[in-house]
Amino acid sequence: MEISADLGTLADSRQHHAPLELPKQNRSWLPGALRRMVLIRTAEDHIGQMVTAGKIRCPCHLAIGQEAVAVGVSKSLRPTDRIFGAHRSHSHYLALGGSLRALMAEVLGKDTGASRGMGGSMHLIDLEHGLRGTVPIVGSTIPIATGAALAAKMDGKGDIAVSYFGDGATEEGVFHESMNLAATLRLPVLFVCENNLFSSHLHISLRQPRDSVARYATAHDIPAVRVDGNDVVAVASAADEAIERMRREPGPFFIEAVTYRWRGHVGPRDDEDVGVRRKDDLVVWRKRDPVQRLYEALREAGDADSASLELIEREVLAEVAFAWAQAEQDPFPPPESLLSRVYGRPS
Amino acid sequence: MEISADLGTLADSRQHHAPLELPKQNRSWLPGALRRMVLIRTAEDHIGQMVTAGKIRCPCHLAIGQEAVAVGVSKSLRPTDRIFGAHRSHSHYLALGGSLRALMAEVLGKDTGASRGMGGSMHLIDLEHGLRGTVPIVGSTIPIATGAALAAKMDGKGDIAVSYFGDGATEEGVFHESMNLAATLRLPVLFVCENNLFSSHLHISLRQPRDSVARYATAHDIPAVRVDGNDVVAVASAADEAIERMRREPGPFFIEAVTYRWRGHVGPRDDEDVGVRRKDDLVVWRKRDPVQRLYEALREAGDADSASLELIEREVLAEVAFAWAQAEQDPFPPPESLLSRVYGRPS
Amino acid sequence: MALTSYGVAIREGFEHLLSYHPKVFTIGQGLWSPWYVGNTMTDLEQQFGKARVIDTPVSELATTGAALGAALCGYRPIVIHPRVDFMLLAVDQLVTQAAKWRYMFGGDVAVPLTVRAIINRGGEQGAQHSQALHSWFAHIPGLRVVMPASARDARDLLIASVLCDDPVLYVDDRWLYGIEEEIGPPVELDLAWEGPKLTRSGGDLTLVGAGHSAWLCSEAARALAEDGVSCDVIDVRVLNPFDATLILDSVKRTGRLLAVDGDWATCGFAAEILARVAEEVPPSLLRAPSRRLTLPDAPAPTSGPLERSYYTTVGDVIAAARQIAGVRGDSWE
Amino acid sequence: MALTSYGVAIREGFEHLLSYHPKVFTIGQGLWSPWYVGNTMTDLEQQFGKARVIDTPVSELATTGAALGAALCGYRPIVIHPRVDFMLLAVDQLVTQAAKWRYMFGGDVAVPLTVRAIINRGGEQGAQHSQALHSWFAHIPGLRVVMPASARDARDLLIASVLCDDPVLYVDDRWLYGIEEEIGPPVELDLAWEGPKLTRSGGDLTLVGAGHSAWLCSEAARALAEDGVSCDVIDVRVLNPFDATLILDSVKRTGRLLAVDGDWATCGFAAEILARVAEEVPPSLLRAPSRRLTLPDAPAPTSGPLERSYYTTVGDVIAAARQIAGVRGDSWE
Ligand SMILES: Cc1ncc(C[n+]2csc(CCOP(=O)(O)OP(=O)(O)O)c2C)c(N)n1
Ligand SMILES: Cc1ncc(C[n+]2csc(CCOP(=O)(O)OP(=O)(O)O)c2C)c(N)n1
Ligand SMILES: [Mg+2]
Ligand SMILES: [Mg+2]
Repeated sequence: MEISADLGTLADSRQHHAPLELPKQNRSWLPGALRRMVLIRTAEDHIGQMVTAGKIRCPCHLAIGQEAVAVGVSKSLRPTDRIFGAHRSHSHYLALGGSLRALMAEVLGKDTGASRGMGGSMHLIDLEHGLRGTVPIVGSTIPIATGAALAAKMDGKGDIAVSYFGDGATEEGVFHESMNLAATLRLPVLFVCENNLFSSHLHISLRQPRDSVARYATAHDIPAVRVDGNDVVAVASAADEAIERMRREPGPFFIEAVTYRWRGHVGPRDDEDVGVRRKDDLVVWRKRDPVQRLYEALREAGDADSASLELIEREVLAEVAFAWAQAEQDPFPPPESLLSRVYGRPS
Repeated sequence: MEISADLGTLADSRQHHAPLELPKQNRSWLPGALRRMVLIRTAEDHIGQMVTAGKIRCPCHLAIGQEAVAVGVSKSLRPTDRIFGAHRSHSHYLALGGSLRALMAEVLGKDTGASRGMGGSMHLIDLEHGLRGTVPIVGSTIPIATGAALAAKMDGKGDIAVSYFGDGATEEGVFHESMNLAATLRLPVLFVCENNLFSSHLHISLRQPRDSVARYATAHDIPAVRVDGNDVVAVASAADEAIERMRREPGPFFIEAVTYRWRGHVGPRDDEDVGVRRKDDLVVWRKRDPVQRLYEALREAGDADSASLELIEREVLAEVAFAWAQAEQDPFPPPESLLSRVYGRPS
Repeated sequence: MALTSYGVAIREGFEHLLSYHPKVFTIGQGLWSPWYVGNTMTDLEQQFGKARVIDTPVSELATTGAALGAALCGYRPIVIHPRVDFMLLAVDQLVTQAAKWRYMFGGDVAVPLTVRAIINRGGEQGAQHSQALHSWFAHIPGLRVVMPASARDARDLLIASVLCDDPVLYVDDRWLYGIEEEIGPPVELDLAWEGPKLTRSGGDLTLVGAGHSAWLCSEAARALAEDGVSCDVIDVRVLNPFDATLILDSVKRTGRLLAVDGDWATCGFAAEILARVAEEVPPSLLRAPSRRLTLPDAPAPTSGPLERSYYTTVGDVIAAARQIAGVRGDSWE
Repeated sequence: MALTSYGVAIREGFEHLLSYHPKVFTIGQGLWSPWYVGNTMTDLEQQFGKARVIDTPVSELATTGAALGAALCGYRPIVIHPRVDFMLLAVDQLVTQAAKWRYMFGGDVAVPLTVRAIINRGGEQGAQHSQALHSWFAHIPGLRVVMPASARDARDLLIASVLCDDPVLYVDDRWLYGIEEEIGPPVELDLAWEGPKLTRSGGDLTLVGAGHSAWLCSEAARALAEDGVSCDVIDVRVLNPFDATLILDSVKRTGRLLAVDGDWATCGFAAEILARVAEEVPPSLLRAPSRRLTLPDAPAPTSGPLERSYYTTVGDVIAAARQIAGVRGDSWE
């Protein structure tokens, strides 16, 4: 499968603003997807505010603007799949159905948190929904997901692994080692690169000779597609197809989802003053809003209107506020957990 | 520059046995190249015998069968270039003009060795001829050569760096990191992969999904060519062209030279019993002999005959024997060098 | 009863694990080679199939990470690094991922990953093919570190490592592959209860070492006994978490400590042994300053004569022990 | 005279090096960012150009190797790793290549490479964004390891590191960026002659630490002095090669040692200090068992209350010092 080395119009912030093109059939999941995206945005916005307010201290990397990727990919996943993320993984966690309260408790360092307060925003786990872990060492979960795919293949039940990572992670050698391993052993791992054009303050043009990373998959003989990462329909249909195939016949697949983050690298600010072209671009990129574009398409199709959207927003806001309130009340881990959680208990 | 992902006929041991096609012009270097290849083969053969005899104890990885690569590449190099090798680098050292006696002394652990007896076969250096170091951690000199190219670019004198490595090294992540760095910073590093189809006991088909590695260069936007690594003329002309261009306009280049080692992974035995297809293939591969093919072409062109070849062989054998005899007499490093060579002397 | 060598005992450990524990598999470089890892895994791929005995590309970091991923999904993988030196490319996965995974995710996630690294040195291989560095890994909370010194431990501690729900670094040493003993049938130990062992008792001096250094200590103690110097010998076996109780009790009795270690001195495992004693044994009980015998402060040289002086020998241990015990030559000081 | 902070002093070091030494350049992640490395390199790329202040892809191993390659060709590069944790991906280049390069090639090749790694922790960043691990690197022969504890050293030891012909790991700590002192103009020291410094004299107890731990020791000693406990304080400054002379002399006088270190205990730098004392100070001169104060044996937690109890405070140092000196509360025992 050949794929061009450049993003083309997907890198142009002035394009792809129109409402999504909806599928002809199987549209029933779309209102749910809209709600999930609103939930991610609202939850992350709340987290951002709480960082500003000084109530959250751990570093939080927000995925606002990138909601469609995780929501689109998660549509075809099942709880026995094995999903891994990185430092910017609230969206992966929530898209899979992770508990809001456990997320809020985790960023607050509470014992009821997803990782029992031991990990914070950058270390989320939710075994019930298949999320096996997210960690902030760039690229580090790529081989781990690859090994989870090896386990899935050995299990022989058609489960797959998903590795979410950013464009920056493609500069780590382990990304290539993992792709070669997956290609050689034919492991069912879905590599999902959220190419948001930035690694921290640096635009991809300052870090790589070309702006699309799918070319690496091609080199490793891994089939790849590139999609508009702000189009949940496009993401879901690419993921659908890939995953169905992987379940039947184990082997790796690569999705490059082109997107953009609205907030700064870390925390709620928008880093307008940082890096190339960010200030001018950001305004335009906001017009490629994954939530708005889906909503408008649904409205045009008669499946949503401003009242239904407002209702979703209101309900989600309440959910987030309630989860937060609960989490705030929750206890911190007991002092002995400092030492008691290092090793397993002897039998 | 597009290049196919497979080696095609170059991977077929039954092909490419014919005498080389000689260039129409500028042939004066060819007798020298023949002599250099005979020298490498003879020296390594001697080293192999001395390993068997128990006179050499350090691990020696022989490049017999691969002589044309280093000799072809070295033709266009100059002493201010910066060359790096790996564990199988006697050929790189000798092709650049390194002292035979210092090589023999090094494998014997003598103070007169290339690395003063501190490194053995796997650690050769010869600053006079541009060899900056060879080390056995697979892939490790690739970024080092890349940095030497950065220095060359800063120097602004048209010098380049050369990184020799094997097909196995392309599985190390650092290979990819280095290519991306070289491509992004436009560094004059010539990546030379000696694809001998094996990494230790494993054929490339068991380690990678495709048998040609130039596809990785393409992914990193680095121009690449693939050549018959047992054709010194083809190697030299590819290197010539690349190097000339790199001196004018700094930037990386990639040469995949397809070849085969006649001996085992380490030491003088031939590993016939090891790995896929090796036993049957080896016999056939010997017919793609880089020395013989050049000699036959020169003979057909009237530039050599059996007498002149014999003379070369006799002279070279004497040179090797003499260097060995000298090296055997040479002293070991003094006992204090165990501790005195760790740090530089304070000023 | 038949004698089994350390190398063959390791293979027996693999055979036991692969036979009785379907979730065990092994992955790494050289597994389909007749020579890469000595005689410790010969023909396993033929016995158990290439799906469970996986040879890999030259990709230490991804291979280690992949094994971690499989461990998180219920398998018990054993990663093979034929040299410690190569494993250094995988430090991130071992130290920053595996060792911390359970903790970062709340304490309940099992991480049944075993990484086997081989110390392979001597033979003029030089600085990049000689490192030990077990001290580094013993430094890391969350990572269990095991170094067998006997054939039985080579087998049974391998089995215990793989059956443990924490990540374990198992370090064996090629210099021990030839030692032999009767080892009986395999035993499934709980690694959490394993620790240092007193392998010989004596009142004049405490000798402590792990892996090959424990062997040096035993050999030296045997020779010293003939000279009238009697030693406690402690084989550390498990370097992390490190339980020094046995060593402390011994030094309280003997008043003299010699720690032997095949790693460098500064911040090395021998330093840890001395530090524990310094903290816990009242100075009044010490009859001599403690001492360590380690590698010299240099990378490994290749040149034969230098290499011979680089590594600690039984003779070096004997000489140091005599000195601490106050014996000069054959007579007491 | 004006006070200069540790963070600004580092920047002065860079400014001096880039101004007066044309072969110096710096490369690493975050160099064109206003926040990545605190205030220690602000706008250097504007002042000296992006050809000498190079921001890089996320490729720690290749970046470090590339700097080594440039160092072998006559440059004096400074690699920046904004966190020690990230540098672990580059261990092969630092430890197996750079540290051994001179030796492996006969002793005459200069390797003027400086790697700067920042300890950046606290703030609930968690286990993967909190490691120190200077003990690991102090373990490696051939690698000089420097940890400045004062603003002047932050600048002048950086300069000395870069002008040294051996590879140097320079470790600074974000927790020190705010401390201030008068530092005068830059000085070009020869790193080979630099080592531990006595920063305070007192007879009851020897306090030793490096980097932030040296600062903890000073602060504690000041408070202890008010209580009538007088301490020698030794700032280690250079961890490898480690010259313990000053520490040994001090402990011979005080008879009491407390080593404070911001790394883990087992095989950590505090163990090395205790080991040196155990080897060289006759037990008869010790008035109490030596002690170390280090991180607990766990990865860094994120949760606020746990994190607060994880890191050593001035109060912890004071309490331990009192205990060793035999002081309970405000009265002697
Ligand atoms: C090994 C490593 N190097 C550097 C960093 C610092 N860092 C944290 S996030 C990040 C950017 C990663 O960019 P990308 O992968 O594109 O993810 P994004 O932030 O855009 O979601 C970097 C460099 C790190 N965490 N780990
Ligand atoms: C990092 C590392 N991993 C593994 C090895 C063991 N090893 C030594 S040479 C070699 C094969 C390398 O193959 P290739 O790069 O193709 O070179 P060739 O031997 O064919 O010349 C391997 C795996 C090593 N030296 N370093
Ligand atoms: Mg990104
Ligand atoms: Mg090869």
